[in-house]
Amino acid sequence: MSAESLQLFCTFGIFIFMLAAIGVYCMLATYNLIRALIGVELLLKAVTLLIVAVGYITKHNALTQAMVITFIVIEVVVMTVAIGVVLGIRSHTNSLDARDIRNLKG
Amino acid sequence: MYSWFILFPLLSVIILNLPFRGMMNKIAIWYALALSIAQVYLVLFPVNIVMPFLQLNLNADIISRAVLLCIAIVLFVTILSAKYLIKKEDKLFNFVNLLFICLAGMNGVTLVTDIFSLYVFIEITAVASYTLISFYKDKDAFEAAFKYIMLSAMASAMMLAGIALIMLISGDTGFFAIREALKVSPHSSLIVFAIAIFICALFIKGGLMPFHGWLPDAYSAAPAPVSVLLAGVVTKTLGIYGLIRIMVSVIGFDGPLKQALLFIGALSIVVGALAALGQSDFKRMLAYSSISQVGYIIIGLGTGTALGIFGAVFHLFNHAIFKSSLFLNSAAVESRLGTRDMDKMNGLASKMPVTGITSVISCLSAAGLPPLAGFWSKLIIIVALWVSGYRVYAVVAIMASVITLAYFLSLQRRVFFGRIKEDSMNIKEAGIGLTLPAVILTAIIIGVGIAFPFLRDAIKF
Amino acid sequence: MTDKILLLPIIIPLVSGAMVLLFSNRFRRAIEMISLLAASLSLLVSIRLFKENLSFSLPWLGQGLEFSLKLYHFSWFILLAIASFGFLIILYSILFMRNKAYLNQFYSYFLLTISFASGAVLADNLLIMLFFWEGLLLTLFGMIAIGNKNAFKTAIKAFIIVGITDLCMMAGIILTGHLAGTLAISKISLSLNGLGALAFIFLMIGAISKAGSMPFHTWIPDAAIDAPLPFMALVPAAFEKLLGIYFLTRISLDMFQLSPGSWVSVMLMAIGAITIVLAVMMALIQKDYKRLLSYHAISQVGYMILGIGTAVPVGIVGGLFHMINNALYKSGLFLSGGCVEKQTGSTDLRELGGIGTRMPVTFICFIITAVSISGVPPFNGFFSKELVYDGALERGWIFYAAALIGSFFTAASFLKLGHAAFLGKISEKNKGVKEAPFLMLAPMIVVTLLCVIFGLYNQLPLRHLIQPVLGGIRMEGHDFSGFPGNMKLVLATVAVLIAALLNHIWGVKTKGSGLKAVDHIHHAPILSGIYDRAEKRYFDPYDMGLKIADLAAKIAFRCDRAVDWLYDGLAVKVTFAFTRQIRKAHTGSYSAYLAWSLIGAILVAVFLIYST
Amino acid sequence: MNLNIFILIAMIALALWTVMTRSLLRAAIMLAFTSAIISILMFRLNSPIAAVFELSVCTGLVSVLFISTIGLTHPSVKEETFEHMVDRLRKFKFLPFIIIGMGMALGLVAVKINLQLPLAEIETDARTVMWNLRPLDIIGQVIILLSGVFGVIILFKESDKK
Repeated sequence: MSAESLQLFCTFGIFIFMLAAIGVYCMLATYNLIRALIGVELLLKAVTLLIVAVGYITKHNALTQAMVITFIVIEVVVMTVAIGVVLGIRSHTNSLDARDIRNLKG
Repeated sequence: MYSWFILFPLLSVIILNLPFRGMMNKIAIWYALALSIAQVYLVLFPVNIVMPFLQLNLNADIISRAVLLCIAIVLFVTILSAKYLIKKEDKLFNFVNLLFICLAGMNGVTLVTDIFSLYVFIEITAVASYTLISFYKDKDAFEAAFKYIMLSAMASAMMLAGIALIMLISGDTGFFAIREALKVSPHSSLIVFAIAIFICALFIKGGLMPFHGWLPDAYSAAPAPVSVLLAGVVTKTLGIYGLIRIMVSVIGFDGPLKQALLFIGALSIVVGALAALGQSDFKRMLAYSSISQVGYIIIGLGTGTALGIFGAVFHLFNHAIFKSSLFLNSAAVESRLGTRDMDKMNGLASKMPVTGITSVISCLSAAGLPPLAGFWSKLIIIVALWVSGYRVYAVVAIMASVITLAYFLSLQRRVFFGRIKEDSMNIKEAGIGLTLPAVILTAIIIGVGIAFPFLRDAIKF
Repeated sequence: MTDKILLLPIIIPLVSGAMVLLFSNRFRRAIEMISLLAASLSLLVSIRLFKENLSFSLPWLGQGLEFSLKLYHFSWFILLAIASFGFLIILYSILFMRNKAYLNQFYSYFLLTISFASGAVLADNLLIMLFFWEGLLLTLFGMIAIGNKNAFKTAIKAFIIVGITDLCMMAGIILTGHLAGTLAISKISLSLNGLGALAFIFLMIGAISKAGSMPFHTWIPDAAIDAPLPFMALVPAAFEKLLGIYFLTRISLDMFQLSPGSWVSVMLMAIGAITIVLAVMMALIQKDYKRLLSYHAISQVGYMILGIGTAVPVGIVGGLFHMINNALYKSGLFLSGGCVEKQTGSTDLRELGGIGTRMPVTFICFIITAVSISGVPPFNGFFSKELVYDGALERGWIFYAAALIGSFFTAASFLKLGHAAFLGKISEKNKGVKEAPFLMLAPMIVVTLLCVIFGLYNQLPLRHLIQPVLGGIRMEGHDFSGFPGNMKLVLATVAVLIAALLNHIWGVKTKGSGLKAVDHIHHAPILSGIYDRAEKRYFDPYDMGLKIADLAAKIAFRCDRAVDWLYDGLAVKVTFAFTRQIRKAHTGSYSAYLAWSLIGAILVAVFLIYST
Repeated sequence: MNLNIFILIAMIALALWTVMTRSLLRAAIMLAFTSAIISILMFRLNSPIAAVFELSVCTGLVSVLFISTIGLTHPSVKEETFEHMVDRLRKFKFLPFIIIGMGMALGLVAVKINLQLPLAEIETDARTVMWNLRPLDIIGQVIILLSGVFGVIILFKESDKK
């Protein structure tokens, strides 16, 4: 690996990791279900960017773009279903608070 | 020919939703049953149907075929029980369509030879199962589905990050290319990190301790037929088969990885069994026991020997069968009593004899009593552990069998034995849609248990 | 004849047992017919197989193991006995179980028990035998569990005790396989030192606990109360003895060279002697028909273990003969108990009494089987006990003494039982009691007749069934059939029996209840002198015996509770403490679960990175 | 290169804003901006098709999805946000420092990474790769879209109990 591309990858890697960390932190800390889903989105964005960055470094852009397209389709479907579930929860508990969905435990 | 395993369910969904829906509504369920029987047949007696225009990179070895067989059997009983439990025709139709999607996803997972396609099919099955879990739209189901989604999203991210980092050295996502690349390049810490997060993602999907948080909720809150499917094959295919496939075909076994697998497996066995002991919800106890049984599969895999992997796959098969049978029993009890709380049941065996007997046999198979099928797989796993020198883990596995027996006996005592309660004097045996599948599964348990020793030499592994 | 016929005694009951399970209790007739048909078929097969030397094998489980069965001179009669007891007791159960719950389960377990027992006898590979042996554990559990409402607890107790000893046996089998390099029983020949002795002891624990010897006996008396009675007549009274002693003999004679001088032999004899004395003392103080019998079922095992432990031909022959005799009269006794239970609705001796005239056939059968177990000449128990005495005396007077004491208490307790149940004043409740139906009497009568035949013509079983087991070389040309040669021993036995009788009479007299039926013996001119002297000598020992028995019972009880405490108090409590913590940790919050996964992933990653 | 770093910093800043803002609606809009910035990065990383996809689907579709959901649930969301505002501030106050610290720590570690890169591929067009080499993924996309359709049918249809 050339020094230049190594440096590029490290830079990107660090920022991608930071973005993922923000997403995970948001998933863990918030009590709002929609905000938790926004956290998930940030995490998945970070991963998308990682794939593209890897494709750029290894010059396999074609393959990684194909992967990213498939991944984005999956991401959207997952988000749709997740929002459906969140709306379902809201129709039952009348709130979006994560503390209201601790019924199943033990 | 393997592409049919994916394309056929997909085409089925499309055909079923073409304009003639009124007619399709009626035949959908029988069509699904026929499809699952056809899959059993095709797995056992392969026929080479050539695909004219599309070349897909699919392959199946004996592990995949065992899993395909499980999928078909469990799908068959799921459809039977759904036919019995879901009364509304259009709901049933949607259910069957989702089952087809699940089937396509799971068949895909078992057949792919590409790490990214593996991810895609895992995600397909997962999305279908989110919908299936919240099929009845009750509060607990939504809660469970949301937890599943959150942990799954984390798993997706980890898996894809792992794939991306592995691509740094392989440049391709095929199993073969990655294996070659891993052989050539030195194990730098970035690649080890990639492998670690990939494996952990599969742990989440398979519900191993401590990655299991979603599993008891999802199993217990899902509608009864979905629990059968989830516990029987979905998590096993996504997480456990995925793990076996990745370990066997891609990463290979080296020391630390084996240690990690063994430790996680043993932890799941012990903690899962202990947690199951304290449950009073029928399905939740089964869910924790699932975690514990999956632990056995993982320590079998963790030996890294052919015998251990054989034991793991065999236990995966057995687990699919007996756990589906137990979930069917719980559905039978729930359909008659309207509750899953075991403290409110007692002495049901006299009123529901078929359910009682099938559950006893399934429990004993799970606890590993000879000559039932579960005994052989546990025995093989323990022998494999012992032979490979992981004696401590072998002892843990044996000890945990005692706890397994304890919680299953406690289940039997609370639900089926003892004196019947006043208010459940009038209940009857559940309908044929729940007893017939349980009887079929029990027959498989006994048949495999008795026949296995004679067939051991015939199974080429 | 092909060798595959050897599979029949296993397959017929297995398949029919599985079939029965499929019927609901409503189809009672179908269940009964299938069971009876299967039992008679397997009886026919075992008669056909009698005196055939066959072996059969199939590759099994890979790794060069074989599913091998072997029929030879020893298994002949055990197989026959299993099939015939199975048949007789099924015949008996048809009426006895008629109105009980769980009919299909009962018959299914019953047939499966026959199947597994046949399999265990025929198996020529230790692993295969273990396989069937564990199967018996399951049916044992099932059979007890379908009894009354306490039965489940008892079933668990039986399961744990037998399960643990089975684990010992498993260890023994692994060790034996390791030492001998093979698991084929007919190829194993080990000496009794070092690890060999350890393997022997493990296997022996499995065998004698199956036979129900002390200290692995505690579940039997509980099961006697809780489990269905035909189960008691079949399993603890007959099958367990047959299998346990069969296996003990096989390991002592075939697999290990048990010689008279070895310490293992002494240990076996000691276990036998202790079992005889302690169990019979416990039996003496029982107040329930079935419970009393069950303690005798334990005590009689002592004679067999003692006989085989002597390792001299006469003792072994005696032990084996006693095994078959015990199976006969003990199942006869249990069946009589079943008749009493069926007709009066109780087996509590305090509620019984005086039914002898109302149930004459049962009473007569009881008398004959009771005198057989007490060892009164010329019934079968006498001859086998004499042989055991002979062997015991050859090895040490202390063992002989223990056996003799056991004999005394056996006789005393059966006098008490017979007296309390069948004689004396009849209670109001039992005024209308009638004789049991013929179908229940028939098996009992058959067994009783066999007791008489095996006594009077003891050449028949001894020459044809038992002595061939030892083979010509070991027998050294002896023939133990016919009346015992050693008249001193016979006299001693007779003396002990008479002593027991007198003691009983005396005891009843001082307690003041009606004893007209036995009064004339008391006043018989010849016996009264002996009786007078016995009065002084035996009174104290009797009371003391009672006290010792009481103490033994208490100690046994405490030991029982100690195990209970370990099981309930410690293991269960610690486990549940963990369980509670684990449940508490599952708060239901997804972010906690996410955090666990994250931490888990980080730990795995760190571990992997640092160790590669 | 420097431009890349600036865009990356902007990305992190936007992501932080997304997470830390009090209003849910603003969070959703900020998510769209983050997504847009990421698609710019993709352009710069030589992946135009992926970038277009990201821009249209994620920035467009997903944001619309979020915003309409927030609109649907607005009353209770506002209330809830207000109630837990103090709580939220306490939790998210340190996030920027944590993130920056983490980035610096990684910057020190990452220099040690050394890898053997694979040979470059001949195929350069994503569409060719997609259609010729990865038909399985396309089938997978079809299936997952169907699965999404059924999810919508089942989850968004009004509950028949009420």
